[in-house]
Amino acid sequence: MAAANMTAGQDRRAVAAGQITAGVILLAALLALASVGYHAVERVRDTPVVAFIGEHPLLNAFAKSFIVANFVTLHVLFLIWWERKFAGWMQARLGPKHVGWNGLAQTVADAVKLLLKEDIIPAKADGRLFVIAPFLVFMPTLLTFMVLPFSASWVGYNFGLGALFALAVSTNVSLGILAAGWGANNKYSLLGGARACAQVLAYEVPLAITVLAVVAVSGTVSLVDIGAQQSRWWNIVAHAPVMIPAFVLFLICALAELNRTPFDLPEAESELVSGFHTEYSGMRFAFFYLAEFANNFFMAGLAVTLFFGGWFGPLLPGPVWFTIKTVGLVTAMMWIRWTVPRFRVDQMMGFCWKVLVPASLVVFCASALWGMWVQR
Amino acid sequence: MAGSEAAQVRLEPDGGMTVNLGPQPPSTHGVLRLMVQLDGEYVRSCEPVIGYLHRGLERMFEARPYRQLVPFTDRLDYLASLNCNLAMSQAIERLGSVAVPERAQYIRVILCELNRLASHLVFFGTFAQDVGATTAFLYAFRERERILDLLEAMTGARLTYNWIRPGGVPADLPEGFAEGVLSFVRDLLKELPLYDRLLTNNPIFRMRTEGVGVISRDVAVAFGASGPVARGSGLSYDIRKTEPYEVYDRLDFDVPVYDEGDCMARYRVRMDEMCQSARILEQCFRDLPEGDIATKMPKVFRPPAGDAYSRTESPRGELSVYMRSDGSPNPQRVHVRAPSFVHLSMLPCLLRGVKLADVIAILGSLDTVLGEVDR
Amino acid sequence: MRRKHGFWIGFVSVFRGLGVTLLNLVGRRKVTVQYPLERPKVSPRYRGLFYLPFDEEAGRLKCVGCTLCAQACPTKVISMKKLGSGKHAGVSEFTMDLGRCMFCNLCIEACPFDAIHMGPEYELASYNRNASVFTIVDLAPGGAEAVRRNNATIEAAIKAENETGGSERKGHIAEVKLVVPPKTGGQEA
Amino acid sequence: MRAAGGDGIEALAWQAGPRQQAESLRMRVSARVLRDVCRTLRDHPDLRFDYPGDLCGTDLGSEIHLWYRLWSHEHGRSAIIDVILPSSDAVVPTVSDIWPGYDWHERECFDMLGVRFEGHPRDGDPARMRILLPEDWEGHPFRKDYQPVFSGDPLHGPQETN
Repeated sequence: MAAANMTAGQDRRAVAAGQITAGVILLAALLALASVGYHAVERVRDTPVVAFIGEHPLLNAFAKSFIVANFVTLHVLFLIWWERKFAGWMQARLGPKHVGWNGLAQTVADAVKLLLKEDIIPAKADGRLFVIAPFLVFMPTLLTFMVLPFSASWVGYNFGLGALFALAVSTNVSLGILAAGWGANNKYSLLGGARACAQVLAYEVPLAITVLAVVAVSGTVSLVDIGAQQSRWWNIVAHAPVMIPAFVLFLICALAELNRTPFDLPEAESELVSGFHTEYSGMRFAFFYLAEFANNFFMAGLAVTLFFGGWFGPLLPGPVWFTIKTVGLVTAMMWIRWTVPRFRVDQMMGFCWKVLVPASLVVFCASALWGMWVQR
Repeated sequence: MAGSEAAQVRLEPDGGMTVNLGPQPPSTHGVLRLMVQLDGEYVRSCEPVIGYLHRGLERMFEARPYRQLVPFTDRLDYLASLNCNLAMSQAIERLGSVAVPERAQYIRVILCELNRLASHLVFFGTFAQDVGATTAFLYAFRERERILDLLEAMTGARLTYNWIRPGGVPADLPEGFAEGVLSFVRDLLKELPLYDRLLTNNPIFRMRTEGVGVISRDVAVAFGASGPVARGSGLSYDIRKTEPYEVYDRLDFDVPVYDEGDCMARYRVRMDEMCQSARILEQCFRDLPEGDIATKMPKVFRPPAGDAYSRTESPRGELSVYMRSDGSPNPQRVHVRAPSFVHLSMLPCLLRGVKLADVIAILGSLDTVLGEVDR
Repeated sequence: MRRKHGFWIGFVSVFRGLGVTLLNLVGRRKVTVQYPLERPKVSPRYRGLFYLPFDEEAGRLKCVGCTLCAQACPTKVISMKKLGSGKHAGVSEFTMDLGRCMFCNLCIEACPFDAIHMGPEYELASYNRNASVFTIVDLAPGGAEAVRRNNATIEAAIKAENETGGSERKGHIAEVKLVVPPKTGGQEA
Repeated sequence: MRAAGGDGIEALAWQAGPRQQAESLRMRVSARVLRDVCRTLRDHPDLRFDYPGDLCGTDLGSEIHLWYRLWSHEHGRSAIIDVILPSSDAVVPTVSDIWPGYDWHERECFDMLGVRFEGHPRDGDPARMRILLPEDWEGHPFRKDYQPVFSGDPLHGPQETN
């Protein structure tokens, strides 16, 4: 039996090696394709049709929204697969395996399944709130992507107050979650919704202060400008003494904003079944899922813009670098998610108000002084 | 805005809310239902409702001859069915004054300790799951899988083993079993520090478990807590030591005791017990004598009228079987004292005033198995 | 008493925990068995689906229909029809209602002729309860053909004995239904 | 010990346990003095049976036999109390206030055998006293004369599920 296991192990190792090689080749091909695609798009930009669309205000807005919405939806398909695969590997499992290459199309299959499912609205639910809640969650997420700079020119709307806009809009997610928790008329949902609301609002404070710390160092609120400043040195390297603590705080707050472990109290599976989306199924549930992962990408993207040099990197074009860094940061968040246990609600709030808020204030003051010193 | 057209979540006049945790939530480890009165996140009171798994096993025992009782005990504590087999077999043996060959006793101890390891690994995994750490669960089950493979090689089954019988064990160790167990034990001892690193030392895990669900020594005694729950409350009470059965009096092992009485203490007791079980296994294989593996039992076993009591230390605590005979081939009464049953009865007084999240952590730390609660 | 942990120890231990998951991510073999594609190898003692060994030399099933297994069964799973008696006893029907079976091995240990075994077959789920009733045709390794040979051999042997032997052992092809599972459950009474 | 129970104690003996186990105290007491005996057993410094081990009721036909087992952590020995009750009027004072651990054991005993535990917090409210069986269950199934009512064959009930 042991011998059989060993050969099976060797076989498996060979298969795994093959898979890894295939994965690396595929990734390289993907990157090459992305670079080629980038240059193609850059060229297309100059064609008269695109130029016309770019100048027409309505068409411009429409085209950008179209691109952003599609990007958000499609990249989530990849992220969900990646999360499941990553978690699987981490847990001595294989993860999705059957639909497509290494289960790459699994999420598509799941999405199709969810979309085809019956749309169930509980009889005693508050119908209107229940129906609208998933979109209330999803909308702010979409909006935030409008200001996320994939490169200096690849940004939906180069808004002078980009960082503040992103923070302001993303907080509105809690409104949707509260609507879902209340509208479902379920006790678990209600508790989940209440927890989510308290949590998102509380962690918004240190999050905003940490972002302000970066602003203090950079001297600008525009995300594009913050990114552009890091062409030589990433913020986290150039201003390491203040930016490393700021990043740690930002990461913690981002995890809390995203309701991910260790802050997944709103959907704490063991206590609240699945919290605010207990009663949701089918398409509406898919929207929550979509929003969660899109938010995840956005938060990571924000961190990349603020701390990790935005779109700057050697060889590959800007948007590709930005995506790589962001996915890497998302992966780090997944890594944390699958390792640590969950906070309790009072500890979570206490941690925010007693530790994070003072710490972020200190970091902010330090950053302001550091910024003055650097500029002098 | 809301509530105009639909009845909203019913609150009590003073703002309280009754939540029914169970009988099929993801976290109550079986079909346990907790009626929890909540005040916001705080628990006002809690009433466990059990019986969803009640099969009338004790009555079924009365309708069957002694030799057929043991398979049913697999269904008591299904995470450690060999320990239940042992309790039942011992009761029958004491009733009929049957002596068990020494080799059989060693094999029994080996099987029971392996099963204890498996059970504690399940505890580790599910407890981690209860406090929100997902990955530890799969690591624990990966190790447990190896125990199940070993036990499958020994008994042919993976969960309901039925391999400890009145009189001994039905078959000897298979080839390569000792090496398999010892190599597993070595690997497990290497793995346990990793578990500590992953979970025990994690500050969030410590915040969630330290000082939560404190059972004082007096309360533990008064409620009759046993096993890791009692030992987590500073009570050095292990039936393997106080009333040794089989060959436990010849084995050298420690009884881990922690004084704090909280979830962390119970967790640590179980983690330490895994090391002790590993020690016991190593000693058993070192000392394993040659000889018979079973005393021949008569086809129709008629013990003299009277009663017998067997107490064993199952992974959950004191699992004991009371058996009463009236001289006929079937027992007159069989009663199983299930540790989980006793521990669950502490729940209402443990849960008063804690937070909802702690309910799950405390319940997880008691490590109840509903199969033996409901019987 | 327990040491109160400091901030830095806690901070560092989070990273140590992350290290454990990283170790498992890159350094450990994945243990998943892709079940319907890969099949787990069960141990030789595995207690799966029952079978009634066929004695090729004698051309019949080993089972002599003594009902010891049925008597040993705690849940009254087994019922059988005996075929013949004495030296040439066998079974013509042997039915197991595995919906009630606990796979406890007691019947196998009770058998003095080694005539009932448990095999490595473990996929026993079915869509309705009738499908968990296994007849002699399902349990004999050769299926209907084995049962036919079994019956023919025993009947021939009894016939031959009746012709040569005395009159007191005549007409033993009577089929006796020996153990019938009680209609209502058998769980309570 | 005798003083506590008076003439309620019908038998009292030290028994050697099986094998090398510590000796145990076995006594037969009448229901009347059970509480006094129990209190003495728990509080007397030489006895100190502080751990409620087990409670098992047996229906012997015309009588119901209750069997309490206690353990002393301090002295490391056990005590067994037998109480015999008439089947028709099975009432015994509760000991759940002496050892809280007996709360659920008594509920189970009531549930299965119909023994009333006088003074139990839920005494007199059969629906709340029930523990394993549903609140509206009729009868006590561990009585030997209990006739199960089959609502249908559990194993051969509805067959076609698809």
